Amino acid sequence: MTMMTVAKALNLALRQSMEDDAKVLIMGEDVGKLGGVFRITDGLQKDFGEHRVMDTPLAESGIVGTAVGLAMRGYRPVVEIQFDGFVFPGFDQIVSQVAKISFRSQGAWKVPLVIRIPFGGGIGAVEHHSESPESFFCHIAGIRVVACSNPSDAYHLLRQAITSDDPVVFFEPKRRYWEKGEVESASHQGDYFTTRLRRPGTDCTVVTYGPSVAVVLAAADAAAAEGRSLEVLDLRSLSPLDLNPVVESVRRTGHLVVVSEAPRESSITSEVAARVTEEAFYSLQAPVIRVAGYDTPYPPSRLEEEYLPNLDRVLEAVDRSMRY
Amino acid sequence: MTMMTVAKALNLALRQSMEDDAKVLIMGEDVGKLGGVFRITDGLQKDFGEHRVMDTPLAESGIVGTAVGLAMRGYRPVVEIQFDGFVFPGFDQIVSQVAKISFRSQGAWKVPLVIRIPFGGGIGAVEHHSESPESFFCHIAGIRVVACSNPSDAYHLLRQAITSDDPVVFFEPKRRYWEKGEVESASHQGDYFTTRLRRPGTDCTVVTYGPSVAVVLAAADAAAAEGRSLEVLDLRSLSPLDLNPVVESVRRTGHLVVVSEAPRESSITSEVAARVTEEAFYSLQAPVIRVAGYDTPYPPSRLEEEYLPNLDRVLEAVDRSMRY
Amino acid sequence: MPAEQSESAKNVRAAAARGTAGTSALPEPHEVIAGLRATVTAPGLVTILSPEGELLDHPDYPLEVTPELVQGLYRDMVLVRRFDREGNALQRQGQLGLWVPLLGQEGAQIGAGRAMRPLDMAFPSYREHGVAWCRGVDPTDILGMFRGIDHGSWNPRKARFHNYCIVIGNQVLNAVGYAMGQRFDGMVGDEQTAEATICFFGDGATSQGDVHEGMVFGAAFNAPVVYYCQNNQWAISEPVEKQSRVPLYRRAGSYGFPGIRVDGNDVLACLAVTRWALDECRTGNGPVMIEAFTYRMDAHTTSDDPNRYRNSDETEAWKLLDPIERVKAYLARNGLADAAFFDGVQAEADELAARFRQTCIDLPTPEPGRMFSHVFAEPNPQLDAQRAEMDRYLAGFADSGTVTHR
Amino acid sequence: MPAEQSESAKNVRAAAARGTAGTSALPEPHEVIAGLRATVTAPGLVTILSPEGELLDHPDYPLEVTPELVQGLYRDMVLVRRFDREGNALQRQGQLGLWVPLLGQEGAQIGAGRAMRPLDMAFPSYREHGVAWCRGVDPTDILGMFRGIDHGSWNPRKARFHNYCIVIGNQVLNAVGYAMGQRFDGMVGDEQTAEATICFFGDGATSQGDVHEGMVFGAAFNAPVVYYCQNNQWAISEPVEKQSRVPLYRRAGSYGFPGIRVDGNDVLACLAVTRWALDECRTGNGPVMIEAFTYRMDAHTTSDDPNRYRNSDETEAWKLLDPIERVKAYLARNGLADAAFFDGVQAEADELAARFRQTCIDLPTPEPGRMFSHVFAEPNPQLDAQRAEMDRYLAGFADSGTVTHR
Ligand SMILES: Cc1ncc(C[n+]2csc(CCOP(=O)(O)OP(=O)(O)O)c2C)c(N)n1
Ligand SMILES: Cc1ncc(C[n+]2csc(CCOP(=O)(O)OP(=O)(O)O)c2C)c(N)n1
Ligand SMILES: [Mg+2]
Ligand SMILES: [Mg+2]
Repeated sequence: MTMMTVAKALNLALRQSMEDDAKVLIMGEDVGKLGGVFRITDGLQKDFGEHRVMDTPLAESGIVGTAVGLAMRGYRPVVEIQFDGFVFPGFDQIVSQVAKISFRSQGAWKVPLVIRIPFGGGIGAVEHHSESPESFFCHIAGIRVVACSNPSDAYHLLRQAITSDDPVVFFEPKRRYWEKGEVESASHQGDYFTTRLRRPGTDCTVVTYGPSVAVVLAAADAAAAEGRSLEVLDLRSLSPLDLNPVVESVRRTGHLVVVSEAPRESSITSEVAARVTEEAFYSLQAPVIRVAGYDTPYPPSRLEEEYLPNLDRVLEAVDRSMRY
Repeated sequence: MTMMTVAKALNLALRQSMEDDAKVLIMGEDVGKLGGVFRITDGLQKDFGEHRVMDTPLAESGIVGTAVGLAMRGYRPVVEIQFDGFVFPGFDQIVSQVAKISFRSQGAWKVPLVIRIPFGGGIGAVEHHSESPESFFCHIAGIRVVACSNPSDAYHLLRQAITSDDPVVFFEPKRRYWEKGEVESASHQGDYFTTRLRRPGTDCTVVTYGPSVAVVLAAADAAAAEGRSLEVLDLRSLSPLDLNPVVESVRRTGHLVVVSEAPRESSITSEVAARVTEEAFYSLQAPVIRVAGYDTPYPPSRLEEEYLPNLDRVLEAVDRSMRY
Repeated sequence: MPAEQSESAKNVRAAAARGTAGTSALPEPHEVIAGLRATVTAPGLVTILSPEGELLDHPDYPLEVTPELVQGLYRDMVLVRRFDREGNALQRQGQLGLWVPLLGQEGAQIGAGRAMRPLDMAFPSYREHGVAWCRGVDPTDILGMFRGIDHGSWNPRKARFHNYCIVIGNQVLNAVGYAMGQRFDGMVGDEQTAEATICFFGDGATSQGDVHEGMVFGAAFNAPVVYYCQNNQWAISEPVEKQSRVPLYRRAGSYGFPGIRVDGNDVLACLAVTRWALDECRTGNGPVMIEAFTYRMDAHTTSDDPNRYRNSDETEAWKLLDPIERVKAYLARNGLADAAFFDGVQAEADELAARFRQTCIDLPTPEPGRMFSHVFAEPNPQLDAQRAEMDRYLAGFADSGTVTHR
Repeated sequence: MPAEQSESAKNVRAAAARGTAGTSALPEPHEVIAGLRATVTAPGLVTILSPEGELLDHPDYPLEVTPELVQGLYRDMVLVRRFDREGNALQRQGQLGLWVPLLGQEGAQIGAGRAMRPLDMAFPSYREHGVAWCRGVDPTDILGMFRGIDHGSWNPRKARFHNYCIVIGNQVLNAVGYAMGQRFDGMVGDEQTAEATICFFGDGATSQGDVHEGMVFGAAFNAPVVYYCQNNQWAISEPVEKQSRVPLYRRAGSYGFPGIRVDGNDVLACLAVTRWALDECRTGNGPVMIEAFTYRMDAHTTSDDPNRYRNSDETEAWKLLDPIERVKAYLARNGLADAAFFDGVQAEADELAARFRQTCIDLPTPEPGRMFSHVFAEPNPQLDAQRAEMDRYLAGFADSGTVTHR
């Protein structure tokens, strides 16, 4: 057990993955000498060389598309997208190749590729630097989508993503990069692509992931102070969803609130609400309530606190569910 | 009232829009002499000239990105994407510019742009030619998404899309292009970006759009023969959703089935299920049941009938809902 | 008569050239830099075997032209053309949903395909049946995707020939990445073990961002990759003028690697130039771009109707530049092959076509479950559940007898 | 002393050039075709005012150099640099979330900006504060996005200066489309009414597919657009060598339009070349590409730390090529401006900086409702409902007094 930040845990996971498997490569913009704009790849080029930690030309389709070819050749590229808003030039390669090559080739090719994306708001950034595009990827058949919320999961989810033979889009909660937590760094084993109980409770289930986990846990504390017991679940795997723990929880609490920074319409929160309602219809004493970003472009940062789900909006949603 | 195919109705809408407004332009691959691979722009270049009906270089980001600039300049470009699977190279321009320019410029620019996309399966085509990507667009804040299901709506929805000052992604049910229906072609007026009742019923509400409308109507006939009355609604506007008619219907029937060819996960069917459950919780006697594409890449065409929602799967879902 | 024919052929050639933008400005010599080494590309179209079947050897791209070599290339082209025509016929007869004809591009494809070594890797677009043939892919394996039973029948890893790529341009980036991997694996430099990659795309594809980025990345990482652009003058209904003002091979110079324009209907020139380019890559001087100047003699696909956008004299003109006829003329005129040889190849072609047709008709429709296999390499409970859902549903009908469809 | 300095400066210049890939192969003359007309681009870097302040006029890009002109350009550059520095300071003091410095690129931006006519349209990237200045955008309007109160404060339609574009490359396609519109509107040809468009992007941006497609479309539609690439040698931490083996201006030739490399630290050369390029576009010979060879003297943004990836001698070397110093030297040495002038400009700069700072601090935070405005031009009930939802929610707290946040 050692205390470290989310950023450090990711860096450690990359380092150990590269030590364990010479086929693991890192590619992206400014990932070399600079160590990435968030320093997640800090020191790796120095220690593993320019052939394993590659600064690429400035083109996301090129980064993803060449990583696909490297994966076919037997490498395990870990691609860094500099910010959430800049993954879209690479979207076509992800939809048309990354997600389909195994299916098209009837398994002749595997695409063991990890696409790391710092996501979410709350850092006072300019346009395109605070988005939550995960739902787009959850709708793509043929790729896995995961998100971490703390140092330990950052480490273990990334190590699992890199060893996975499937392509994984890996979301990192950028506003949590510098938050500390304990990490069992000795080594990685076990399946972390599962929903994780963060806090047991009895009155209302709250499901979330990524940067909002801390928000929801804070809300649970506040609720507890008011004598209300929230059960908090962290999805971790956004696609495929591991819903059984959620359904099981809702069967006990009868109430579900889903929290995410992403715009609400046709999103992962829609999917969780629809699926849980399908599977726990008679247990639900209120409709699933969603606390999410509004269906607007991400606002100027001076307004992001009004845009982002916060403790109060979560509690207000829980109230609505309980009062329903 | 004249009988015409969906294809002809779209062609007529384009022609009349170009006659009414000299700023309307058509751009795309093979839209000129060839009239598009589906002949939707047939004859338009001959009659309106190469400056108003433009064959573009083969690049979707280029097509969408230059159309944005033309829209800023006061034109009303109608862009044709040749097949659903080929919109993704243009996805970045749609997410980052088309959807955000009005917001970014605080309304100084409007982007009156229409992006036409033939979508859906059932035509025995090769890979990338049968996809249903509408859910990706429904998750983008700042654009409107509509889909037509018959000649009359094809005509009126397209005319409304072209006169709209907002960007509209316009989905055309390619396997219905040659189906005939009556069109009030005299002129266009009224708001068609609304949910439309296709068939009144009392036992179960079935909501769908685009190519599946005909499937659901056939199912409703079959159900009627068995003495079961289905109410069929056609969304037409996929984003924003016009849900009041759906909620009102569900309050009467107590049952809702949502039908779409698109993969199920984090999709428009998730959104409809989640929203209607939020708004008609106590009226629902069963969870909203979705009949959709599976969460796999679109299969080889010999398997598409197993993949696509068909009459039997719709009826089976209605049974499940009623039996629930 | 030969002289006269040769004369008219020359005019025709000029006419055909005029009719195409590739030559809106006729190619001139220009300097490019491959890695640190300067190379001068050939002035104009590289030709070794003229349309009239005259052998002119080329200083920069020497080729040892043996009768066996030319006979082999002739046989390749005839067989490939034969099953290509059969593919068209099968589509017309409803046995295939679609066919993408290569008619007219046999020289460009066989020349490139035969220049490859066993360890080289190829990333095709969707029209490279001739290259598939050279890679040892059984022609009947091309039928699967066009009959709608799969999206790719052959094992691309074993054949070292990737599955067909339909989204224009995507494969170029994948090819560059693969070539980067060849370099990282140390497979560049050693004459014996060296590997290279070649990717195929069309004139229209050059407009796509992915093709540009593929060239940027290839140059940045000194990837051993050959960009093989078959400029067949058309992107469905759009002539190459819509894509570019100047010859496409010139793109190479702006990225700092050699670009060569070759007569795509001259199988010997395509072979020689591609061999040179692959060798350049193997010795560490990649990338290289080749523009094979050829013509799409048939429709874009069986769904297309070229009469709507191009007139027949253009096609007629190009007929005189046929890639097979010139080889036949050369073999015959120089007594390098007799009637028995030509008949033999023809008979072989007819057999192949018959097998091609029969195999097509016999192709089994896959089980619906196929839809769920290989979506992921690792277990996926969500998909398993959906598969079970489908099985239950289909079983239901199996009991009740029939399945009705829309 | 001057001679000596000029000598050392020359060496430094050479050194600086060597240190940058732009010149991995020094520019040589090469032919390109703009529309139907051939143009020869200048051999090497176009310079009119040497780093030592010597005026050398250029045959291809004549410029009438009046004292007023040079004084004006000097003033522009000094004022722009001054508020740029103030922007950095404001960020350091927590008044701005971010600032993107233009330090070192004043010559490239003022030269281009002053070459524009009122009706011309500009599409910037995110660093073009100097061009904004020339377009009459008040510098304080640039503060909004960096303070997080909006994504764009000025009216891009009125200023004929588009809002800043952050997604690399996107704006190039939008600019080409706008220029196509200028052409369709008949705004090309007539010396009086003609319009043109100029778009700005960096060396790193040249790798993006959108920039390529922008050049393909511009050429295909003969768009009156100038592609103005400020090659400041760095894309954050990546030197231009990572993007290209050869000088960037050469890209132009491969699309069939002229490409010119200009000394980006020479405001007179940038003015003359951009004027020529815009005139070419106005008279129907567009597009034209310009590579302004300059240097990013400061960090990429205030969030960046250049010490991690480049060493100071490179920066020191470029200091001697400063775009303002050479103009000052020219004005002073030739007695075209006296101390009063220089002091006046300095005073004006300080006033501007003070106003810039005060306005920044006074900028009001917008109402939360702003979030929902202008998302759509037409009514949208779904958004109205969400807005009402938010208002109800906020009102709730207004009553109960406080709003707590994570
Ligand atoms: C991204 C994308 N856009 C559009 C299409 C539709 N399409 C298929 S082939 C083709 C023309 C390709 O022309 P070219 O690159 O010259 O290759 P050719 O077919 O002539 O061999 C088009 C537009 C596609 N497959 N992919
Ligand atoms: C599509 C995209 N990818 C990545 C980024 C992050 N990013 C911002 S600026 C920059 C470097 C740009 O370099 P260059 O084009 O040379 O312009 P400069 O900043 O030097 O003016 C990068 C990678 C972005 N804004 N957009
Ligand atoms: Mg072609
Ligand atoms: Mg730069």
